[in-house]
Amino acid sequence: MSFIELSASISVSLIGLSILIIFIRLVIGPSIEDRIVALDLLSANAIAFIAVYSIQSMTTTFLDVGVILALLTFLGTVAFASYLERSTRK
Amino acid sequence: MNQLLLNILLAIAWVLLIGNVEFETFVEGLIVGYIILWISKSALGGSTYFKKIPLTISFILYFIKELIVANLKVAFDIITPKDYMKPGIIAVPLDARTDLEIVLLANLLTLTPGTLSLDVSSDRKTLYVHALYVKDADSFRREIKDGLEKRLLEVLR
Amino acid sequence: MKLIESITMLIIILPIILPLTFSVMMLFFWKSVKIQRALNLLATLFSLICSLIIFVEVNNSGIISLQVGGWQAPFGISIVADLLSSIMVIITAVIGLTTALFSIGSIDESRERYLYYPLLQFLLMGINGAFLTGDIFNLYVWFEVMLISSFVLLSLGGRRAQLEGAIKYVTLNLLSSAIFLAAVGILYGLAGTLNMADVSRKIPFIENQELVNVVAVLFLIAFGVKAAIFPLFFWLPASYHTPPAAVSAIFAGLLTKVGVYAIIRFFTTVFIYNSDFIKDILLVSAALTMLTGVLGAAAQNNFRKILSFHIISQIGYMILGVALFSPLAIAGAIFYIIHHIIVKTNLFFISGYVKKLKGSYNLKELGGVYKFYPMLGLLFLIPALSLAGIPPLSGFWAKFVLIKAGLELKEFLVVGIALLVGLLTLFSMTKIWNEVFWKDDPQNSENVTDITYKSLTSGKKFMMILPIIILAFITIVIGFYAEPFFNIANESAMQLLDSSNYINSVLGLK
Amino acid sequence: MELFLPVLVGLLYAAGVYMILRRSFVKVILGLIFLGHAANLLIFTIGRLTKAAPPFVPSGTNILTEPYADPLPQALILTAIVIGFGVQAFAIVLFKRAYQTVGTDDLDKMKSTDEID
Amino acid sequence: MLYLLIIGFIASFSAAFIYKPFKNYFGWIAASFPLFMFLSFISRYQQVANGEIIKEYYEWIPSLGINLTFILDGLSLTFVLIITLIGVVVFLYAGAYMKDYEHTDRFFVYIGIFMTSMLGLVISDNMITLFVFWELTSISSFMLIGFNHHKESSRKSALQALLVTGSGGLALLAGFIFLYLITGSFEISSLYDKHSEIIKSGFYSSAVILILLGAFTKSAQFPFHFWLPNAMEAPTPVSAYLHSATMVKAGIYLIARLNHALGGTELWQGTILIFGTITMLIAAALAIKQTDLKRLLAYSTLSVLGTLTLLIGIGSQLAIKAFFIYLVAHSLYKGTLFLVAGTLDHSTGTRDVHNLGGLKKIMPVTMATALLASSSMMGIIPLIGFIGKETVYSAILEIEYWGIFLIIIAVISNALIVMVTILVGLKPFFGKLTSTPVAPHEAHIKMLFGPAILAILGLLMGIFPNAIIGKLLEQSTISILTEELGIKIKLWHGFNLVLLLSFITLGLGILFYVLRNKFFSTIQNVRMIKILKPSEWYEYLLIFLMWFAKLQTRILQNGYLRNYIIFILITAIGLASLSLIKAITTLNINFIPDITFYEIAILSMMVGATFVVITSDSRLKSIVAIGVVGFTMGIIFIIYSAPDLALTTFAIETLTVILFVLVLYKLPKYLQFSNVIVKLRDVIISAAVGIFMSTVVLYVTSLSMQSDLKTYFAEKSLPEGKGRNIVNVILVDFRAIDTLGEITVLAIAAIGVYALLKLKLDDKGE
Amino acid sequence: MFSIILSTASKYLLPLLLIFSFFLLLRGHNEPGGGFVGGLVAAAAYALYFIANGVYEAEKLFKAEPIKIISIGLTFALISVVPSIVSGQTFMKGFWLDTNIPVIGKIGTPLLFDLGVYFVVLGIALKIIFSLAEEEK
Amino acid sequence: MIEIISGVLLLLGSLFILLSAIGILKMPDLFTRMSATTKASTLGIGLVLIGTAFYWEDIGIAARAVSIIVFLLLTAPVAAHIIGRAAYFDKVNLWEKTHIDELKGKYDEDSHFLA
Ligand code: NA
Ligand code: NA
Repeated sequence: MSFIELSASISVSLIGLSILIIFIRLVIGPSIEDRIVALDLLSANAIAFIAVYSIQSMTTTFLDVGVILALLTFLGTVAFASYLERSTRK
Repeated sequence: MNQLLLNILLAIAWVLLIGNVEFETFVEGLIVGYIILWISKSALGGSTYFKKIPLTISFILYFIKELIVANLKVAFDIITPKDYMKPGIIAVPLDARTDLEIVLLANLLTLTPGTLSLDVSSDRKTLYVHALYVKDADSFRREIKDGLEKRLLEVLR
Repeated sequence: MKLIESITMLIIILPIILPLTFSVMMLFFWKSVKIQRALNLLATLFSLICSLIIFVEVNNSGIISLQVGGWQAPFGISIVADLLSSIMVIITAVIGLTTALFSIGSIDESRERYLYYPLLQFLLMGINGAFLTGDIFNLYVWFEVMLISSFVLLSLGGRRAQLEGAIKYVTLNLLSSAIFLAAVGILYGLAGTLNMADVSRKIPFIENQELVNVVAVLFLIAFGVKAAIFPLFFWLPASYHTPPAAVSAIFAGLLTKVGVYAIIRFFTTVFIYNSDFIKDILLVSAALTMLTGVLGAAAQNNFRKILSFHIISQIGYMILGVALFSPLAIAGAIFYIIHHIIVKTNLFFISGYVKKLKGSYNLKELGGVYKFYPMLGLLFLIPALSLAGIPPLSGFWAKFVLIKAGLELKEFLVVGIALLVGLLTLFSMTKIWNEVFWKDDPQNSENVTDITYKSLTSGKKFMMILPIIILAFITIVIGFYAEPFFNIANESAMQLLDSSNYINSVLGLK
Repeated sequence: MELFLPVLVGLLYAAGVYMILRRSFVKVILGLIFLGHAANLLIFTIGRLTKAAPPFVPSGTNILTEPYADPLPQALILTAIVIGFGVQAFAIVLFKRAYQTVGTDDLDKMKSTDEID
Repeated sequence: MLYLLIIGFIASFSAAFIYKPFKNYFGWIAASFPLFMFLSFISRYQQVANGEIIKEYYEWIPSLGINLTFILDGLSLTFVLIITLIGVVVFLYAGAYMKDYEHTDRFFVYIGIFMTSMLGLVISDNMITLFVFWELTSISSFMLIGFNHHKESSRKSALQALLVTGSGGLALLAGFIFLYLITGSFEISSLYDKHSEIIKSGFYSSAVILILLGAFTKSAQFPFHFWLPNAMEAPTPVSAYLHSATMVKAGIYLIARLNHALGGTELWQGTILIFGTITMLIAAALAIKQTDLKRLLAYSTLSVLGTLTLLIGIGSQLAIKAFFIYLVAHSLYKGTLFLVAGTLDHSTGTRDVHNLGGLKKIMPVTMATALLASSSMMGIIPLIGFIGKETVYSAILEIEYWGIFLIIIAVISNALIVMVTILVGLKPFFGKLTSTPVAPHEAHIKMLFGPAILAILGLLMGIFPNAIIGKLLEQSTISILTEELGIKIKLWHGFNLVLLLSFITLGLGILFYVLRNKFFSTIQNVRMIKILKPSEWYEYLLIFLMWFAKLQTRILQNGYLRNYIIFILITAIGLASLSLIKAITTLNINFIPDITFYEIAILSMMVGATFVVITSDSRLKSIVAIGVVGFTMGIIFIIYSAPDLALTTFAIETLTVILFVLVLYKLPKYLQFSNVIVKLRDVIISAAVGIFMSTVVLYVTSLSMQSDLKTYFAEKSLPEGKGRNIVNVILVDFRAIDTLGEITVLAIAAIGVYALLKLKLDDKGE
Repeated sequence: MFSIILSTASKYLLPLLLIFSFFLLLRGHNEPGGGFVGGLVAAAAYALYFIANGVYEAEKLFKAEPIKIISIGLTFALISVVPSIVSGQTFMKGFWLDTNIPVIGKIGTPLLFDLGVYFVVLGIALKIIFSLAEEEK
Repeated sequence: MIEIISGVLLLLGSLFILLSAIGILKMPDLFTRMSATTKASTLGIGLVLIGTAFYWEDIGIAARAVSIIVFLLLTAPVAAHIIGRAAYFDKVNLWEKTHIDELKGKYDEDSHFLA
């Protein structure tokens, strides 16, 4: 196993671990905003995962997905936040 | 003028996205960019920017330095069990006037670990910032105004 | 020369593409209701012509198949017209045309402005697609086109009953789609192909034939929901009486029959029908479908609710034909489909006409129609008695063939049920007749009509009565001139039971 | 032999079924979304799985050689996802309108069309 | 003959158009129609009398063995002549009687159709063609019985008649098909030489029972007799026509017609005999209680129908002779008496026998007619009725063992009929003049002419029986028994036992009449236990039917969406699992648990998010969680080589979230509706579905799959599809038509959302 | 909701996202992407703009009636089959120009079809979002 | 050499990512969590992406990596801002040690107008 392979594996494991940790926050909340932040962070982690996975799997086609993911996550977060904001307005 | 600049920027973005640094791609990017700008023309109000390239570069370097320092600071707080934080929400009066100035400032503040821009007052004169380490409100305000805001406005004006 | 060849090949895809093209044209003219009406009428007329040409072609020179995009089967998608498909496409066109007419007369302008006509064409597109496709996944797509257009047509107007009905309709149909999709997936996992002819060829080579049965059952359930057989029919009575009459009518005529068509197609062309298990399921379901449907109708006091439950009951007969699976029985089922579509659509039209006339669908509030509108009464009797199987109308021959087939195969119990249900159908139809036509108007024995009816122009009234006359005429023609219709049904049954022609035509063998 | 995706398929189906059996229509919609995911994952899994070999013809070659993932289930799922989205969008709005009209999201309050009159 | 029928139908419909302009003398016009038919058919009399059987054949649905075959033999011609002759009288009568009714034009349409159908029925040789006309008579009589449809009782009676005869009709159809299955033909005439084949067949008894069911319901045999008195709701000409001469005789006709093919067995003869006897007696007995002229006649008709059936059941030459004479006699006098009853009703405004009396001076012609017909009905010499009754008694007396028993029943029944005759035909004219709702007056000539003719015909036939009907009788018997009849009809057989019986009958009848008057109030108070009355069975059956229909509809179509879903799912999973279990036993696969770290991560995310969605008490939380599910799906797609799918999933998930957010804005909090038991049930159902699906996927993927498609796409995508992204090439080229459908779905969905949100019609109407 | 920060950001993100959506559309035949995802990204861009600036601003920016966009998309899809019919080929047979254009590669009817998909998706997403947003006002 | 740079960047990046994950779990309230996560994860992902770009030595990949980074830098603070703002309206509890709140009472409850 070359250094890059090793570091990619470690990296994937660390990201996976992070995802699980963040997921705990997503489940426990307590506020909906906490969950949104967690979801946001999850998808950021997914981008990192995609990047490392492209090295592991020796294919680059996945990176485009990362770009989209970044964009869409932002959009989702904005939508949620705007919903929350409006639902508190009278 | 502004439009042209944006158009060229879009064309460059295009070339980068395609990953094919050729003249044809650039022309293509110009055309696509033009269409995009034409579609979204009313979205962009007029404002001037990208004048002081050297200032910009030095600003970016400053910001990266801040970013790393602050990151380490927060990281330390995260990995050590004890919390050193003294958080607070501070109102920072703004010298920045245009939307772009305000937004850039707010966003850069947010990007810097330890601070988070919560909102801009409706008259656009006050920025409310949540910060992790606030000894007292006034010194915090000064820190921002003399640090990030001043440097940013230098670049932008 | 090449162009002409291409157009003759093109003809079998036109029933799908024409409605789409016209819908798009209508969307461009979406501000003008008048243009939309005209375009809609034109579209249905063209479709009718196309469908007739297809039928003649198929009847003369056998099964036609088109490999879309020039990708040979089973790699691309095949569009296939055999006799059954082309018959179904013709009826669809007839119903499309009559519904177009009836809509002009009866649909309120606000609905017209909210793209009623394009939706109608989309619906027809989906139905024709389902009849013509030779690809299992493509069938799923057309089902969805059909479903979503029906969802929209059902809820268009947004009245409370419409919405409540639509919720059940939508949910249960989506459930069936989910089962369908799962079945498609599993079938691909087993056979590695989606082309019906190819699947049919590959199935015998699948290692585990019992798994094939699992898929067959899933398809049966998915189509059974669409066909509204027992115990999967609940969405139908919950919703069919809620939209405007024209919409109810086209739904009643066509939608469930697409499910029946799919069952016939799958259990003749795709699967080899040799499982007693499937046969038992179908027989039991047929019997219970007939019974529960007709009993449901007996319990109702609403013109359209009675008619809705009768759809279910009648579907039972068609399923009976499939279950019996002799050439005669399949022919009977096909004949039944033809007859039923025409008759059921017409009854819904008539209910709509009565509604315009008297402002209600409730039998208790209706009455006195025969006294003042004897022609309408007569026009009701034709489809109603046909539905009840009174000779020599179309429904009699349909039932006759099935009963004969059932007795031949010694399925006495189910034949007995079929006969009993025929009687109960007669009971329901006379109930409507007694309450709506014979009884005096409970409010007033004078000739009182609803305000909406008074405000209708004679042109609109004509547009409503014309399709009723057309369909009644067809019912009579099928009844008195049943031989050619039965022969065609017979031939298509033969074609279905010997699927080698289908397979060869699609896969370009021989 | 992958065990974990078949288990996931079952999980998604179970969740979908459980949710569409609720009385609140928002939950029913969530159930339908689950069922959509379940069906997609089912097709994906049952079409056989291949890791790290997307069905793209690499530049410089004319045809793709094994191993590569079967592109057909992917295309089917794509179509199914999109169709599912259209249908779901309609369903969501339908439920909203029903809520506006009936005044509750309790499906048990929406039985009027099944009553015998 | 086909053309005559077609002309008949056209003529019937034309009544709707020509009635109004010729209203005042429409009776004559209308009567010319059956007269024309009568003349057309009687022109064939000589041929038929000479033993010729006239046949016509037209193809109809040859592939099903159904053709328009018509046959005119003695039996058919007899019926044809009765139908048309009485038709002439009734049509003429109706022209006057119906004048003040609304929609008389419609009346003539129905009765015309009825007559034509009846003609079709008796001349059809093909069973299915016969059946077509059989049902047409049911439908047209439905319209006639319910002619006064503003009255609920009319509608009910019409429905009752239709349902009873209709159910019999369906049985009849099945019976015919059984006969077809035995013989391979629907032609009745083809059955002549297949008698032994038929009675040996396993289908024989089914065929007999079903066909008799049809015949018995139509001819109102016990226990289906109740519809006929109720059908008296119809205007009198209808009663006179349908219930004396035509419709109710259809069943009798059918039994006679099929006797040669099905007869000769105990089943056939015995059943007919028993039901005929029961009907004969019970109907006559039930007449005692009646006071309405028409209902009295109706019950007597029932009794006669029973007698006719009984005669075929006896099946001897003499019985058939009796059958034939009695049939003709009854048609004549019963038609007359019905019309007389109508005339009385018309002239006095009442049909209650107790309110009628002493009309002889006011209505002399009617009285004369009634007297003549009554004499025939009572079997007084020299009318045809006398011959009829004599022959009937003779035929019964021929029977061994049971003859005595039967003759007693026959005498009692006939005595009761005598009583009815006195009540209907004599009482109204004699005794004291009673006051009636309308001042009595003699009826219009059109209403007198026809009945009088019929009555006189009855006399003539009695005096010259052989000359008028002898030949026809012979030919009819051949049709029924396929053997020649050696007996001539005679009016006078001398003094013998039968004549004695006739006198006893008369005497007994008068006795009954006297007793009836004496004990009238007692009789009226005799209530039959409801459960014993077949008419109550009908009512109970209807009530039960409605109760059961409502019950099953409430259970099945109960309005609860989730119950519907449960039904569907349990059916699906139940049936599919049955197959799956068989599949599993034939499979064996090995699992190699090989789970990587990120698979654990994905699995736990999926499980966790699913759990959150299910248990969440807030909408937004569920939406976030379902977002995670979608997000995890995307990751799975990335891991397993589907970047396009991942892209699409992420995009769709985001849009769905936006949609939810826009829609759910301002919806109230979740409510917790379900209790623990319901939740447990749902958990079990969903677990079953989940386990089933998992198992199917596991087992299918354990099989090997060789897909030609996969390689084909890989090879053709770039060279012919010009794209490296094979999934996209499939979408826009290989399977572009799928995508076309897909974008159509989207377009429709958008229109739907738009229309739903914008178009909000109020809840009035629709 | 109005926020200067979001509103300003959305104005700069809009063209960026749109160009990205074109990119996805055109590259889709060879790389991940295609008309569907492209259309969705474009719709997402407008959705973002709408959330940040309100439906009024969004509709001012996006002047075309979304149903027209849908119609245009469907029309493209239909036009893409015309060459196959006119030239007497099998229905929907793909037609390709010989010239190689950068980024896109070859141009042919399937791409026109994909463009149709792009517009339909864009149109429906906008129609749905705008209808819902107007409903709330 | 490039592989080593790339590997180091991957490791460093994923460490920062892990850090932000721990942060979001550990920090006491929403605002402090956002402070911790927005930056650390952006930095971490940036490093991983640069590492990946180095590994592939391909301008197209690099362009994608850069676009993602730029995009994240543009959007992350905006997202944090609107969530924070929404949370403030939503009355999400501040940590008890938050000693200054100059925003308190500045919002108009109905119109969300900020003085
Ligand atoms: Na194609
Ligand atoms: Na697609």
